Amino acid sequence: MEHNVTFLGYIPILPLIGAAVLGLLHVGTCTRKPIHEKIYGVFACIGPLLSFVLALRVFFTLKGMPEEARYLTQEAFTWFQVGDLNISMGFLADPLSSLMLLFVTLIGSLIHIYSIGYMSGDKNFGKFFAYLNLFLGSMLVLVLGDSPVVMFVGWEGVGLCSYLLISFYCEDTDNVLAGNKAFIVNRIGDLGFVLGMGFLFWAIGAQGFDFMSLKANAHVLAPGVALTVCLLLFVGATGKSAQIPLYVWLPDAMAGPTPVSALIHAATMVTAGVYMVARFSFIYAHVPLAGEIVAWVGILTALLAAIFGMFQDDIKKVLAYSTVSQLGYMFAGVGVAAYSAGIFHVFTHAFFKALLFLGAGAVIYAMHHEQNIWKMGGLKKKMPKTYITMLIGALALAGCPPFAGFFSKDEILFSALATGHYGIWIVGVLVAGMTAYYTFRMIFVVFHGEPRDQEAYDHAHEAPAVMTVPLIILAVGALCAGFLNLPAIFGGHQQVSHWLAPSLTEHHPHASLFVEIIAIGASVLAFVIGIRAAYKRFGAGAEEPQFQGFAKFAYHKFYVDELYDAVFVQPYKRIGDAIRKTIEPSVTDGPVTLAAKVYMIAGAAFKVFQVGYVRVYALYMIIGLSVMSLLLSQSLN
Amino acid sequence: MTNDFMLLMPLIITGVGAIALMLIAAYDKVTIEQASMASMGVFGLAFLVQLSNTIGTAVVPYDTVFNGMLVISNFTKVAGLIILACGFFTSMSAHSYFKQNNFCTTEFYSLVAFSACGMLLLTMSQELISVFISLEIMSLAIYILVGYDRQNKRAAEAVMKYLMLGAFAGAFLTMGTALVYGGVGSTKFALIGQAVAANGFFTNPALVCGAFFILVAFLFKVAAFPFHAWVIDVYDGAAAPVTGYMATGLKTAVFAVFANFLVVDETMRAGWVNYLFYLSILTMFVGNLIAIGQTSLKRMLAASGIVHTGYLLIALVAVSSEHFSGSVILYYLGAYSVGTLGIFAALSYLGGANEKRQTFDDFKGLARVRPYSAAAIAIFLLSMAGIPPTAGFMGKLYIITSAISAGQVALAVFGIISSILSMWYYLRLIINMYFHEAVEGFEDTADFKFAPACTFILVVCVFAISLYPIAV
Amino acid sequence: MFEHVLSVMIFLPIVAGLVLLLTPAGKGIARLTGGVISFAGLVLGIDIFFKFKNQGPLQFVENIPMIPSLGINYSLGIDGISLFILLAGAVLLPMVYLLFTTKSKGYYANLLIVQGAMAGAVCAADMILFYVFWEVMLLPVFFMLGLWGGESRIPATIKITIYTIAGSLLMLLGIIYTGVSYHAQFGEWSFNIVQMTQLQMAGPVAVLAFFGFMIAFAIKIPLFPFHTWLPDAYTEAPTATTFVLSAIMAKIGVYAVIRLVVPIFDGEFARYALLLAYSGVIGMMYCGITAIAQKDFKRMFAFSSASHMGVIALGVFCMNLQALTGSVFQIVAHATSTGVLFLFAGILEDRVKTRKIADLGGIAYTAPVFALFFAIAMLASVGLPGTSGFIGEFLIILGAIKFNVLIGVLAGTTLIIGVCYMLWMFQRVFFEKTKPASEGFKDLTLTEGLTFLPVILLIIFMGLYPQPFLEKIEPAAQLHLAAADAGKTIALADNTHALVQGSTVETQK
Amino acid sequence: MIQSYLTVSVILFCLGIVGVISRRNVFTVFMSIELMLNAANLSFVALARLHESMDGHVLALMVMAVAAAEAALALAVVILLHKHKGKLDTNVFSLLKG
Repeated sequence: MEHNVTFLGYIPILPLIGAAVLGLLHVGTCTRKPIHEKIYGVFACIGPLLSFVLALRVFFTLKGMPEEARYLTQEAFTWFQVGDLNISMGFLADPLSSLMLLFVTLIGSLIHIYSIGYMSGDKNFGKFFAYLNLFLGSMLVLVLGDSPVVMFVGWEGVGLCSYLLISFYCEDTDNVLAGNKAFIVNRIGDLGFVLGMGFLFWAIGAQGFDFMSLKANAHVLAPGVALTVCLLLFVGATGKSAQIPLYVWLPDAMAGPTPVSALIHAATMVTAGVYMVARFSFIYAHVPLAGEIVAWVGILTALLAAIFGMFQDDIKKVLAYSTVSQLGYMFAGVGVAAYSAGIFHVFTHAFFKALLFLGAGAVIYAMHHEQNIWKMGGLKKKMPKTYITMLIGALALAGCPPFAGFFSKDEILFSALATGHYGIWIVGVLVAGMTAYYTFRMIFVVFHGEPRDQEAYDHAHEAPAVMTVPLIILAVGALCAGFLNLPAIFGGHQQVSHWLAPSLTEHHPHASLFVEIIAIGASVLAFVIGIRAAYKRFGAGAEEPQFQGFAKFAYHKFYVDELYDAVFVQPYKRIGDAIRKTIEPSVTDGPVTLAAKVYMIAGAAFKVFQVGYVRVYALYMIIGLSVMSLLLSQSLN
Repeated sequence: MTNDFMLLMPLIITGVGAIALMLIAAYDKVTIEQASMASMGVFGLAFLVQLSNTIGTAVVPYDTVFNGMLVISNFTKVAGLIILACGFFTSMSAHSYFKQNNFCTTEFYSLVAFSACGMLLLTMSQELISVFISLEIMSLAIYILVGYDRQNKRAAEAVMKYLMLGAFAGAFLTMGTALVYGGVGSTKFALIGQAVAANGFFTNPALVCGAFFILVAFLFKVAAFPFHAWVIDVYDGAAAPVTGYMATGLKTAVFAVFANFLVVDETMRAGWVNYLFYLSILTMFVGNLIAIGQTSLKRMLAASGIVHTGYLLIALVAVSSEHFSGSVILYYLGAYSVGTLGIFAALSYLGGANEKRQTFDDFKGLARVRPYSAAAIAIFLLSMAGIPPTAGFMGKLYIITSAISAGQVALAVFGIISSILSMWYYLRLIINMYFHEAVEGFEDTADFKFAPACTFILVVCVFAISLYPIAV
Repeated sequence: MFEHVLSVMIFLPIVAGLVLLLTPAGKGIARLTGGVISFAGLVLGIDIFFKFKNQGPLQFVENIPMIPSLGINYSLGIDGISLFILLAGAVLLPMVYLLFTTKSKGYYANLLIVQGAMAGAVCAADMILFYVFWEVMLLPVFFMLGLWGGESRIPATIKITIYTIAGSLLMLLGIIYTGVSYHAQFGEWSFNIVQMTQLQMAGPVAVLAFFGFMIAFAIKIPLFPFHTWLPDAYTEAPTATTFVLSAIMAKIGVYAVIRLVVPIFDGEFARYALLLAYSGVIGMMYCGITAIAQKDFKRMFAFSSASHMGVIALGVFCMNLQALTGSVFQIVAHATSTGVLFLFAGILEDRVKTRKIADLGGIAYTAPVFALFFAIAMLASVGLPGTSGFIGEFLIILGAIKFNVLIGVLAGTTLIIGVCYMLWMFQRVFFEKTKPASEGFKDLTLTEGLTFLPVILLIIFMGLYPQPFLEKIEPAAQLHLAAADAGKTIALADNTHALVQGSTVETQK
Repeated sequence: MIQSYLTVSVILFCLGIVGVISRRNVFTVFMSIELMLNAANLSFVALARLHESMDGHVLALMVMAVAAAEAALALAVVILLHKHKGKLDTNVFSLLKG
């Protein structure tokens, strides 16, 4: 079987070319007469769609290969090579990346189409699609990269696009600040990634720094180094995938256009961290402690975000925190070494979260850019398609069987229970209930009850087809994706897990039927309790609550942003100011200016000796002479 | 015989020229311009003859007649070349200088030539009394040149200070000579050297004291610390071309004889090395401190002259008696002379009537009005500061190299620190000339030929000398 | 002709500059001459690039005795390290003549002279010759800064000049000391850089000489805490001068460390490498943090440049192949990114007549091309993968981790620090609401755009395909490290020799 | 015997030094310098006796000649100074300083 192919490279390149073309078109025309939006729209969708087709080809090519040797590689050229370090611009498609490829290109394409409707009328229409294409290209590089360094290219590229798209409405300072925050927080994570790569290279990179060589050599890694590498890489993952302590950028990232939130900050980019941990499963699997840490960080993030999510009043913020929370689940999954479960949750989450965001986008679009759920209400009559699709998404998110989210989440919780991580399991179930609660709180407040803002309600209308069609496609995905990995207890074969198996280093836990039933039962119970609580409270319409006590604390997100601002941002700025105002002029430059001043003053003082009286000059001579002759008499003796 | 005659020819030419100039001064018909040309002719001729003599070995001319008083070596020949060039360029810039300062008579050039005779003799002297005589020939002429402008109070004060302190130092030289004569029984360098080699140096107190007094006199003439105080006031009071002449020709001559005296015997030189070590450091730093506080250009240059004396003392510390060639000292003197003469030549025509432009601020914006003059001054200053690719840099390079080769690393370090310190006042003038708006038009400096030509030639010399390789 | 190509590269601009200074040419002719000459330099540079063989030793060697008694020669030669600094100058300087049309004759003449002198410093294979060019390249900067600088230019001029000359005089001391040591050890005079590598330096004076060199280069680079001349000079200098200073001259400081210090003072270098590395890292962080507090965008770029120079210097101090190669690569990358940023800052200053960040805003809306180019250069400067900035930074961090873990971690923070001030500045200048000063900001003209385009493309090309550059750098870097190692090995070998002798004596008994 | 001559000579020399640095009248200062030169002359003559050679005598004559020339110049300067200020106090002449 030929493993070297030449078409892998085209998958990321096509959107990148699209980005370049769109960008140049936009830059060239935006100050003069803008080009028609349709031209942009068509150009923008070509790349992603072609990539999707190629992704399918990759998938089927892999499927045609024997299971143990399912991979495709392409080494385009030697990127850089210094001494032992040999990095080629190479791409690797194995089952793991092919799965990612499929849903990234599919959802990417759908969101491109949706955006044509959503962004219409924006004066930076072209720029938006250029960025979106650039993002997709970078994401595909991330997925396909055959070495950590190439992966890092995509990793940083998606970070850049995230920044550009968050600050897309750049006239508003807050949006740009949100973009800055995202980029900077991501960079903190990237530092971990780079350092992790560094340690990894000096440990085992000399024999080849691509994933396959690393995997082959991973066994010689010393435990300490392996732990360091794992934790550093995980720091990178916390940045990109918004985990404690670096999750703070993601809710702010909702400042970008809603399709961006759907694509980047829900479906694809933020899951890169999970993908990366799964990619490095060959190391993580050897270091249980690292996995433990990952799992706990993940599940605590899930809990924290769920608490925040229960008290948000911005529809996108609710979804943002639910994203953080779901990402936490994924990390809990990969942390307990259930890599395929984690990746499967990535996969299903991409569908239902993109769906929810796009639905929210349609609502926002209909409400003329109103995002506060307490200004909405009763919209289900006005926007039936949106309501139904969003309901499907919400059920999937809340973990209602048999929607996609139920299976993937259950898989994770089951793995946690089966591997003996009871704490994680308990918290996970708790979070599942909270998820159901806040999801349906949102659904009830937005779509049920009476309209709270009659005027806005009167103007609301269903979104155009270009937006609803992607919603429907995604809804189908959210409904059915779970069946792809149907566990044995429901009569399935776990196709996705089997498909992923060659790429991952994992051992499936064997547990009794009893454990499995407990896991499923607990999940379902949590879902029922959560949705019931939400219905009781909001089902018949409710007014905007005034928060007190813990609720107020949670409403303000435990003041974490303020804390970070006070502990990191302000001191940083103050140090900078202090250096500019005080340290630079007096401490570092001080000795220099002081020396110059002393020299000048000494020079001025020395003029005193040039008194101008000839007698004094003669006296100097005699004094000098006397001192010298004294010394002379000493040397004579 | 003819060879001896040819070797002494430059001395004879300048001497005869001096006398002839003195004589023709009696005739009213000879203008000062013509006298200046004549003086230039004399120096030029002497210079050419000296140049043609330059290659060869050490010779004792008219041994039987002069009894070995004079020795002509490559060292003295090159020193003579520098001195004659200084005389030539001084005459040349004086030509322009005296177009705006009306106190010149024909005797001025005669005195320049006379002092040159003294300097030439001084370089060749290998005997203490002839050192004394030639020093006085040189000094007396220079005293008069300093006070040439009898209407000028400053000049009068300058000559008073110079004469008084110069004679005071001269008295030390005489006393030193007497003591050395008492200790050795002869005043010839060669015999002194033999006596030291035979009996040692520090065993003979009279010799030590005498040598010490002679050293003091030399240090006074080159304005080393603590005998430096006069030099600022005297340079300030004298006319610009005279100051240039004093700063260069005189220093060359004295350093030549200083080196000749010092290398008569290694033990004697070694005895003074400690002194010279500290003196050179003190001289450099005191010179810098004085220079930094000055507002007048001439006073700054005088102070910088002290600093350069310090560098030359480094070279003296580092010379070796066995293979003494003095090339480093002469190279540095040549480089320094070119720069200093150049600046004073420029000052001769830029200073205006009665040298009205004296301070740094008076030259503000010169580059806007007279770009070439300003460029020339900048080049001279950079050369004195030791910035490549000028002669001053190569001079400094040779001095530091010889100092480190001789194991005097500390001295080299101090020399470098001193040149860092000296950057500031050199740059200050350049900054004033270039980076400030012109305060005046410098119209009165436009129509001169000789001094600007002199400046131009010296600019060429700055670069030409830097390309000339010497052996260390 | 071609065997003297380096001399041509050095003296063609210098002679042209001097001729311009001496003749009463108008500024139009001066600019034309400058453009033509620097373009000729570019053509020669490209020619050299393609004729250059991927080997370690010096190539294109010229050797003419200057002062035989001291072994000082006019000797030139380039290897993979100097090649790229030479090329950076050759490629970047022609831009200046295309962009800035309003300066006077003297300015262009000075630019030409500085170009030649920088080429000379890079090509010189004799330490004295190097020193000569090193000093000469300061003079045009002195005049350009003092004559055409901003309001408080004179203090800045004095500071940079005195500071730099102070450093270089100390280096002169070091140079002479090494020359004298060579004479003492081998009985003949030489200042040749290649021959110097055989030298065994030890003792306190060698340490002093080492610091003489290091202080000179630390001032030029500049390394913390010798950087204090930089903000004033970079801010006050006219754009092209700042460009020359940051893009090329600072790099010559790093180059000089690689060329003179690493092979000659191997022992001292190894001993003090950690100290120096901390200086580089702390400087990077210090300047990066200071940059965010600046109100003046040129000053901010100045600190940013200093911050990056800290990382570049660190790459040299780490003494391993990856870091050293990365450092040299980063020299070129930084020249293209930060140099271009300074040019942009100059254009910005020209158009809005202010340097205050607070006065600006919303430039991106009316000047998309400018914003795009600026953003690319900025991203390169923060080391985004896919641009030239990443490769070098990555290699340096990699090497730093090997050298010392703490240094590596601290060096990594450049990823964060750089992005903080750059985004902060970008936000306030290019985004947000348009302010009065930046209203109707004109986009790049066609000439300007076409001038920048090749460099912008180069930034991306170097990020995507750096291998042609790296494979030229690597052999030279290897050779330098080998020379540095050889010193240590010989010292070790002496010890082992003694040990072996001792043991044989014992066995004989 | 020679010691006595030399002692006188040294005393004279020191008196000259003291005169130069303590007296303010230009005339007196020049006279003090003459005293120093004469002290040297005395030593020359005495030492010539010691070494039994004529060198010292010749040297003394030379010094006298030079001293005379110097004195002549000094007188001219004194007149010049007097013309400018009407005084011969050295402290009056301090235009050049600093």
